[in-house]
Order: sequence, then C-alpha cells, then structure tokens
Amino acid sequence: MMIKNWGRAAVVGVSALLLVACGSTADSGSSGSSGGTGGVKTDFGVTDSTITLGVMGDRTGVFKNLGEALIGGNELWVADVNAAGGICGRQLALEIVDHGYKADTAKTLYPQLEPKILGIVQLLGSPVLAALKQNLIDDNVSAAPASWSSEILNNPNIMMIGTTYDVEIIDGLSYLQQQGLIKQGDKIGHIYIDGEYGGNGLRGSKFYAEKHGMTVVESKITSTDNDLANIVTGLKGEGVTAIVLTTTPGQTASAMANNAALGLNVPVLGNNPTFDPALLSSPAAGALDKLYVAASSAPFSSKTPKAVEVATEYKAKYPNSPKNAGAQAGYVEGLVWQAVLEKACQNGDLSRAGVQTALKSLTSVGTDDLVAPLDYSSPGAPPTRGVYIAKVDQNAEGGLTEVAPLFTAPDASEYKAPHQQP
Amino acid sequence: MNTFLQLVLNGLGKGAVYALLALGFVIIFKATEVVNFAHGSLVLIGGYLVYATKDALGWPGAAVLGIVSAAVAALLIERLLVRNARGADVNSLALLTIGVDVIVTEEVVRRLGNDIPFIGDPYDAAPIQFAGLTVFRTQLVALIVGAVLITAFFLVFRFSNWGVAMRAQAENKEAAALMGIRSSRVTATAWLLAGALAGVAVLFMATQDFSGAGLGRGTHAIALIAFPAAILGGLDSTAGAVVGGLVVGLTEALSAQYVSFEFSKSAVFLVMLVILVFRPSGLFGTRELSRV
Amino acid sequence: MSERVVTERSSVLVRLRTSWPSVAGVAVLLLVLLVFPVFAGVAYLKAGQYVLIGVVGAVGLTLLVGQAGQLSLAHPFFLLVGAVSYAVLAGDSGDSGDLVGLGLPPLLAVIGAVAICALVGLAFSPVSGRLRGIYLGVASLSLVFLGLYLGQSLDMLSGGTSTGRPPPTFDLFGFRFANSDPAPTILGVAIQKQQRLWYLFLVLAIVAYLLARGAVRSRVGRAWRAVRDNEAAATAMGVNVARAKAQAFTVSSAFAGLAGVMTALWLDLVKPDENEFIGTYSITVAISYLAMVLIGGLGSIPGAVAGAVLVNGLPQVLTLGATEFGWSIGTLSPVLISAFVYGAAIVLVVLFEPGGLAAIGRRLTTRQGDR
Amino acid sequence: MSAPGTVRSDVAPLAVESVTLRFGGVTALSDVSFTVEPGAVHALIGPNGAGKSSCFNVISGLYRPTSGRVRLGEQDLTGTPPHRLAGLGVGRSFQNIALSPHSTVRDNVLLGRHPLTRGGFLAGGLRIGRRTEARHRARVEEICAFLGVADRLDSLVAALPYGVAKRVDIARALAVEPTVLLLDEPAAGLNATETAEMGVTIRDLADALGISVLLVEHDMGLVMGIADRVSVLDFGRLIADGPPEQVQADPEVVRAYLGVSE
Repeated sequence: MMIKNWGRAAVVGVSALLLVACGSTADSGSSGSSGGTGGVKTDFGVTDSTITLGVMGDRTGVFKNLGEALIGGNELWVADVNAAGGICGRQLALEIVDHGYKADTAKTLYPQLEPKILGIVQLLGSPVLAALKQNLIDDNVSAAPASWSSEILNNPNIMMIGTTYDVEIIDGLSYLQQQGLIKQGDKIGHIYIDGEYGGNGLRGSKFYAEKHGMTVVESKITSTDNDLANIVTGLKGEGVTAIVLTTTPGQTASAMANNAALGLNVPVLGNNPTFDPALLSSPAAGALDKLYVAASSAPFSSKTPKAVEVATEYKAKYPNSPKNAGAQAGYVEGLVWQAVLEKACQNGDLSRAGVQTALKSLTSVGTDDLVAPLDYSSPGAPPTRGVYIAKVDQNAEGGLTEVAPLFTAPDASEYKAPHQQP
Repeated sequence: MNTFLQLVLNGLGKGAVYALLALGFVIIFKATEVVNFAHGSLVLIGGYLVYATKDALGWPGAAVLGIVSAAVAALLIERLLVRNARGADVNSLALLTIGVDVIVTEEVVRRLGNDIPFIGDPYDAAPIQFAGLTVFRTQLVALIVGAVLITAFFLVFRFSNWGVAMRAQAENKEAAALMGIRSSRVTATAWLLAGALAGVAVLFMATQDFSGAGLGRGTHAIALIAFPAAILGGLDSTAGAVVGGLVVGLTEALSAQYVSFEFSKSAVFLVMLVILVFRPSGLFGTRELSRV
Repeated sequence: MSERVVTERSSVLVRLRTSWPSVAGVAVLLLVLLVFPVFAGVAYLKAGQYVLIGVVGAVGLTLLVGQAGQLSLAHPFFLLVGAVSYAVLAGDSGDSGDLVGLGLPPLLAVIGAVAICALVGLAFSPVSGRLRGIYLGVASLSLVFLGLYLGQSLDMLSGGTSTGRPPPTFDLFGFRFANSDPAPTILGVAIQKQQRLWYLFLVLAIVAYLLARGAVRSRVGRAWRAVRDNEAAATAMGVNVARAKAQAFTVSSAFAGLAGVMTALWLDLVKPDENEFIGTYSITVAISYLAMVLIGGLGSIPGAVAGAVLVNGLPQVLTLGATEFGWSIGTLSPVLISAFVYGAAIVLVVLFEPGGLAAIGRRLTTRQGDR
Repeated sequence: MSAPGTVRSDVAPLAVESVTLRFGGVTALSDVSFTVEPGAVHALIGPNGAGKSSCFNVISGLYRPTSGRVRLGEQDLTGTPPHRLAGLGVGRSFQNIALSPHSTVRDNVLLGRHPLTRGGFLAGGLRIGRRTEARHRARVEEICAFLGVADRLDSLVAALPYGVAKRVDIARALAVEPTVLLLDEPAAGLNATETAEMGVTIRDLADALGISVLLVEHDMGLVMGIADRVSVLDFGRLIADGPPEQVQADPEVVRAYLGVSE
C-alpha cells in the first residue's frame, strides 16, 4: 500500500496500541452458565431458584398513568405465579426500570438490565422500542411490547400480546357498519398521531375504506397537540359521517368536545390508548357518549370472569393507582410469558434461544379470554384478530362498558399486515 | 364559507390569549430590555395555585390568588435574580430566565403528578351556537377580558405617571434617571404587571375550549407559541404584541385547514422568520435588541 | 535587543514550568479515557458515549454563541440533518424499498453528512447574519419546528416517525463497528461494538476539540471575537463581518451534524421526533446544548466539554445509579434532579461567574485570555 | 525606542475630493477637499458637530458620500467595501477604544494582521502555517514595544488603564501595516503627561515609519505641536487648510472657535 495519510497512520497507530494491550481473541462475551442445572439449559437471568424478567416501564414520563397500571398488572401476575409454586421449579422475579418514556435513558438502562434477565415482560413506548430494536435482536432478548403496532412485527424477538392497532380499527369500523352507523360510500375522518401508533391505525381505516367504497379524510397531528378544534371544523366542512381516532386521551377529549360543540355529532371510533377514565372528570365528560372503543384486551370493568378477578386484586393491592385497562394488559403480558416459559421448561431449554423456540411453537395461548387465543406460529402476522367493543359509560368502573363480546370481523381476517408472510 | 368563518373565530379567540402573553413579554422588555423566557413558568405557577386552592376558596377566589401569585413570582424573579446579576448583559439575563424556567416548570409538573386539571370552570366547554357558527365561551370571555385589559393597559400606559415613566425609561435610561424617575419602581411594576397578565392568561389556557388540555407541560408550551407573537410584532411595541397575538392565532387556524394541521406550528414560525428577514426588529419594533 | 531576548526566554521557561502539571494532567486523562472500556460496564460506556456526543455538539455551539456572539437554538435541527444525511448517504432502500439510500461507504457518508450540515448552515446565514441576540435565538427556533415538519413529511429520507430507519453500521477500511466473533481484547475485555464506538467517539471528540481550539487561536477565532465585540472595529481591521458570521454558523452546523451522526450510531436509529418538546431533536435538546455552553463558560472549548459532562452525563449516571445502588432523593426521578441541577447551574453562572466553569478552572490554573 | 521596521517608501497621498454627505435633508459635509501628503501628520479639527467624524467615517468607508470621492494614490476608496481598506493600507483607531475587553492585548493586536494573513477554519483548526503565525506574533511584539505596551501583551484589555488601552488601540491599527493611519481623538480621556507622550509617539510614527497620519483631535495644544498640516471644518464646510501657524491665525477659524473654551 502506497497510500500514506494521516488517517491511515492514525488507524495503524491505534491498532498497534490495541495489539500491545491485547490478547488475541475471546468469544463474544456470553458469560452465562450453559448446561444443565436440573437438566434445564439456561443462560441469562435464570438460576436454580429464580427466573428474572425485566420490565422497562414509564412511571415518570408522559405515559405514567398507563405505565403504573401495566407494572401493577405485571406484579400481580408474578405474585399469582409464585403463590402457585412458580414455573419450572423456580420463583419469578422482576427487575423493573423506569425510562420515563425517553429513548436516550432507555438506551443506557438497557445494557445495565440486559445481563440480569431472561426476557422482558413489558417494554413500553414506541420511541424506546424503536431505539432498542437492534439490541433485542443482537442479544436475542424476547420482549412483550406495550405497543400494538403491526409495523414492529418484523422483529422476531417481539411477542405481541393481543391484536394490533390496524386490526382493531378494521374490527371497529365493521362493528359501526353492522350497527348501521356508517354505510358504503361515506366519508370518514381519521385523526392520528404521526408515529408507530397513529400511523398503524390509519392503515386499518384505509384498508376498510377501500373495501367498502369509503373515503378517508386524514389529519396528522403530534402527540402534544391537544386542541383539535380547527381539525374538527375542517372535518365538519368535509361532511364526514364518522371519525376514527388513534390519539392520546387528551386529544380524544378535544375531538369529542368539538364534535358536540360544533354540532357535528357523529360516532367516533378509537382503541385502547385513545381512552382514559380520567376523561370522565374532564370538562369534555358530557360529550363522550359517541365514543366507541375497539380493543384487543377487555375493558377494566369487563364482565369476563378473569378480568373481574384481576380488577379486584389490583384494586386491593394498589388502591391509589390509576384504574385503566393497563392492569389487565399487564397481567396478560405475564400470562403469555407464562405459557412460553412452561413450554420452554418442557423442552428443557430456558435459555434465550429456548424461549424463542418455545414462543414460535405456540399456536393457541389461552388467557382466560382477557384477549383472544394467541397464535405465534406465523411470523409477521398479529397473533390474533379479535377485539372487544366498548362504549363510554359514566357509571362503569374504568369508564367503559362492553357492548360487544370478543369478535373478529371477516375483513380483519382477510387483512394482510405489513410484515405478514404470504 | 362557514368553515372559514369558524376558523377565523377560533383564531381570534386564541389570538386574544396570545396577545395577553405577548404583552407580558413586551412590558418586561420595554422596561429592562430583558427577554423573559420564564414567562411560561409564571403561567404554570398561576395555574397551579388556582388548581390547588379551587376547592377551598371557590373558583373566583382561587383565580384572584392565582393572578396575584403569578405577579408576585414575576416580581421575585426580578428582585432576587435579575436585579442581582450586576454586570450581566441583557442576553445573559435572558439565559438566566431559562434556568429559572427549567426549575419552575419541572417542579410544577412534578407537583401536578398524574393530574392534568382544567381550571376554566365558569365558562369552559359550554359553547354558544350562533347563526350556524359555534362560539366557544372560553374564547369569548378571553376576547372580552383581553380587550378590557389591553385597553386599560394602553390608557394607563398613556396617561398615568407610571406609563410616562416607563416610556421615558424605555427611550433613554440615563435621561429618565436625571428626570428623577425611579427606575427600580418602574421595573418592578413592569414585572408585576407582566406576571399578572400571565396569571390571567392561564385561566383561559388550561381549558377544554382553548387547548383541549388541562394544566401541564403543554400549557407551558403554549407560552412558547406566544414568543413569535411578541417578536413578530416587535419586542418593544405594545401594539405590536396585540397584532402579533392575533396574527399568530389566525395563522395557526387558517394554515391548519388550508395547508395542513402539522404545518400550522411551523407556519407560525415561518411567518415570523419572513417578517424578521424584512424587518429585523419586527412589524412595529423600533430598535434592535443589541446595538453596536 | 538583548533585553527582549531575555524576557522572551524567561517567558518560555515560565510557560514550561507552569505547563508541566497540565501536560501530565492531559496524559493521565487520556490514559483514563483509553482504558475506560476496560473497567466500565456497557451501561456506563453508553453514558460515556452520550457525553462525547454532547462534547462535539457543545464545542460547535460555543464557537457560534460564545466566540462569534450569535445566539442559536437551532442545534437540534442540525443534529437531525446530520443523522438523516448519514442514513441516506450510507443506507440502502430498506426492507420495503421505499427509502432513499445511496449506499456510500460509511466514512464518506459521515464526511458527506457533515458537509451537508455545513451547507444548510451556510444557507441560513443570510438570516442569521441579519438578526441579533434574542431575535436570532427565536428565529433559529423556527428551524427546530421546520425540522419536525420535514422529518415527518419526508419519510423516504427520515424513515418517518413511525419506525425511523436504521443507520448503517460504521466501518473504517473494513473494520466494522459491530460485534464480532472472535473479537480483539484489551486486558481481557472483549472489544465489541460498544467499546469500538467508544473509541470512535473519543477520536471524533478529540478531533473536534483540537480543531476548535486551533481555530479559536487562529485568525478565524480572532475575527469571530472581533465581530462579536465590535463590528465597526472588526471591519476596520479588514474582517468581512457578513462572511465571518456565515463562517461561524457554517462551522457550528457542521459540528452539530457530526454530533447528529454520532447520535444515530449511538441510538442505532434515525427517527424524527413525534413532537417538538420531548425527543432527540427537540426544543429540550436546544436548551440543554445552550445550558452546556453557558455553564461551561461562553466561548470556552474546555468549558463546553465540562458542560457536556454535566448536562449529558448527570442524568445518565443518576439513572444508572438509581437502579444499581438505589440512589434516590425523595420521589425525584434522576431526569428531574438533573434538570434542577442544570437549571440552577445556569442561574448561578449568570449571577456569580459569567465566565462559567472555564473561568473557575482558569482561576485555579491562573491562565488568562479568552480562549 | 526602536522603530518597528524601516521607513516606508510606498506611501501615497490620501486625497479627499469634493466630498458631500447628506443624511435625509441634513448636509453633514459639503464639498470638502484636502490631501494628506505622504509621511505627514495631518490634523482634522473643528467645533463639535462640524463634521469631523462624518468625514472620518467617509474616509474609512463606513459612510458612502453622496458625491465626491476619496483616493489613496491611484486607488479609489469610495466604492471599496469597508473591510477591504485595511488591506489597501488604511489603518484606524477608535475614539472609544473598540477593543475586545476579554481578550489579551496580544490577541487584540494580532487581529490587525487579519488582512495580511490567509486561511479559513480548517487551516486554523489544523494549525497550518504556524511558522508564518510565529512571524506575525513577533511583529506584533515589535509594534507593541514601539508603542510601549510590550509588558502588557498577556494582560486582558479590561484590566488595562485607559491610557494604555488607547495605545493598544493604536498598536492594533498599526498592525495592519498601514501607509495611512487614521486616529480618532487619540488624546481623548488622557491626562497631560499621557497626552504629551501620545504626541511624541504620533510624531514618531510619521518620522520613523514614513507613513501618513490623519487625526481628529480636540486638544489644540497637541494638534498645533505635532501636525504638519491642519484642516478645519465648520458646519460641514472646509474653512481652512494649511500649516498650523497659518490656520491659527485665520480669522474665520478664530470665529468658528469663539466661545468654545478649550
């Protein structure tokens, strides 16, 4: 090589320095003890007596309400499992960290957490998830996200709990049409937060509109826009007959209040994150009656027996915590992990790779109807397509009451998710 | 056409509140040449005290307490910090207020915890229908209160001793001092007034009608939108603040509909940028911030 | 004549004598930084890398705000432009083929991204040259809003707020900054992706530091300070004021662009923010960069480094400490404590030590001068 | 005191030719003409508001005259961008010391070398041309020694006594290697001793370096003691132009100054 330049010289210098101090090679640093303790193969986060799982939640950031309930649900599940004797002869332990919904904090916390855990029971926040995507793949850590976008299903380490936003909206719109609230050829408005959550919901309404000759009037917002008066004014001008929301609860309140104030008064469809019981004590409370929520997990007040049981336990254990569907969702995350861990134990492999193998072999995880049975055997596809439909009810605990039990619309079954294999 | 009129109504209603906030920036700037970045935290302090005392004092009492507290907080910032930073130039003082703002905002948001309270009880979420248009009661009240306060301010500014002193000080500090004007008192009054205006503004901001959100980080963010209002009007022009507030309100409302909603916030800043390029001290501003 | 020689020699001697401790200090510091990956776990390494990103960005900003006297809140915008440019220049068209990616070698892409930021900064200089003080500060804030809007709209470049796009792995003449098996080791510690990134960032930060220091001591730095202090005098000494201002904005943007590339590599992600207040390229970030240069002492290069350590390092270390050692102050979260600390630091600096940490440091080492 | 370098032989006359300057309706300068001869100390005087500063600012390019022009030898300065003048050999000092207060004396004077050096950010950052830089630093030390401020090279300007700062300002103007030096009230704010020393220095500049000096000054004692030629402005008009003795005796000058106590 004849090229002599400073950059090259610097590289040579640095590598020389490295070589002086270096041994030759080492394997890529996996320090877990492989091999059999009790005949079960393990690597990270599993000892003879304990299985440690991680939670990366939000207790101080913008989703602290939901985050607190989710963590509560996770902890309830752990308590229940341990009371029943644990899994694979081991007790469960949670290692909980709070990233405050900040990707940069999560990025630093992750390497601290990672060596201690087998997998992640709850990973909250789409910016956090996006920032950790490569880490999960690199370390083969399986994680249940508190995010239900089908866009993230291209990551094999994600275990989706329930159905995805796009499917929820498809199911919800077909419910509205069944009820005669919208019809072929209508215009529907869709207000969405630009991002994983809102954008994914928009896929659903676009799909449904195309199938039924409807047009979608789109309106993109950011998560901090709370006054939607100008948008609803515009939608009224367009003559929409329904509005779909994939927004935060505060934005939902504004959309609902303006829907009533401006005299538009059309039905509004949202999903789990669009609603929070706190809205019932906001000035918009009187305008919420047009809101339908399509969600893959049961509402807090659901009459599903398991949901009632979780809600009761949650209220007893965390009397001061916010009451929202996060409690059940957090519990369901645990139930799915339970199924995976039991399967992995059966296979004699509680390593991270073993968890992956076990997950992909599950075709029907039952969660006592907290969500529809889950099928993890086809990568890229949502594990279920069923939803509950609920309506706002001042008197129901958690503010929502079920109006339709778990159902799957035919359109939802036909829908092809973005990363679904043909 | 109805859509357009409705948007203009929305824009004017919000513009009135922006004008109240912008006027606060301008009053402080005229008296001290300091740009008060802590205006957003004055808004939060006022709002927080309304929320905290509403149940005990009733809304009217809490509202008065909130306004007074915001005014006192502004005065404290001036007396304890700005005044004591001797030798610091006006740009450093502006940065100092950023430091104050960071602390106050984080603390108020922490105290609010999971609550996002709405504090416009007497008028919020009770729209009035009128000839096919909807007038949001909050915005109507804001418009009236804004008009009254701003008119009162202009009268005071024009005719009272304080107003004369303040204008003299804004023109020429040394000359004003020679004429026996007590700069310290003029400055203190300016901060008090600006704080009070912030305390009034928050009563309209943390409402369903105005922002769609209760008191929180978002309320603070709205104060930031009032910044372009003050700047594009001209930081040393009280009339400019009023015009700037309305321009910002209308730009937001109309660009949301006729360009796109996501563009509307950028639109406000772009309008400001264009105005600044052609008039570096704003529409009605008469002098540049720092001279050679 | 001979008298002058004597004084000169003695001043050289004085300089040598006083600089011995500082030479030794620098050597020790460099050594510590070089072996940092050996004794620090990956979590602290990530925190360290984050500080180094702050160093590059803050050094660039202190040149603009402190040396050239132009108050700018546009830094996050240039971070975004840098990150996106790197992904576009080095990246591919993505899984679904709807991204723009030119597939250039990563080193070239870094240089290209920095150049693009410099050009964008230059393009803004007609505005930045006309406005002063706070007017410029608020005007530059428009770029942050513009960045948010463009990042969301141009998703074929930015990857969109929904998923973003992965930044291509950096490599240098075939040496990849990713995990490998086998990996080289230092003192028994494997040098994997995070360790490699640490060294890369360290080199970039040192290069940025030395470039800035050299420039500040050269005619360029003198011209900037002259423009900052008195435009008429600068003109009379032959300085083209408009050009000097544009140059400062361009250089500062280039530094921010480099910090943006580093941010992308640090996060393994290029993704525009979902809103303008909280996020990687948000107003919060604009304020924290301003805090770094202010706390460090306006215009001081070592000060900017100290500011970056405080503002970027503190929340990270507190967060790690909170989970590892259970550090806590009541119910205050680490992020909150850091915000209090740096908010208070800003106030204290303006009130008591306008020269910031740099002035305190100077007083300890009795060096003088504005650099 | 040794001179910084040799006597310059390339000094051209500075000619102000029929310069008129109007601001709106106000005429600040009306058809003013005079010439600063090479190597001469030339004083521009007049009562307050006579137009001295305006004239100075026209010469140094900060104001553009309504009509007329300013030439340095063959070079027309009128249309030249003001930052180019330093490179053409015009140095100037300021009435209210326009130095950077938080920089050292050395740093301030080095700024004067700006038009004599090249190199942008990268050249500076990579410290290319450190050898030439050393040469310029040596020259700056020489110039400071000539003005008697060499012992203050590493002091911050903010810490200097006024009289010293005034000399540093002149040192900076001298650092551009001017053939014409414009001094704006070099004695303003100085005490009697300092003023006398300043007079000697200014005379030295012209005599030892051979450069022309144009100064605006109020101190008549200083002006009459060191100037080779004096131009007098009153209400924007040139009312006298000649050697000091002649100007002092001019009745119109006396009238213009009547009532003005010096």
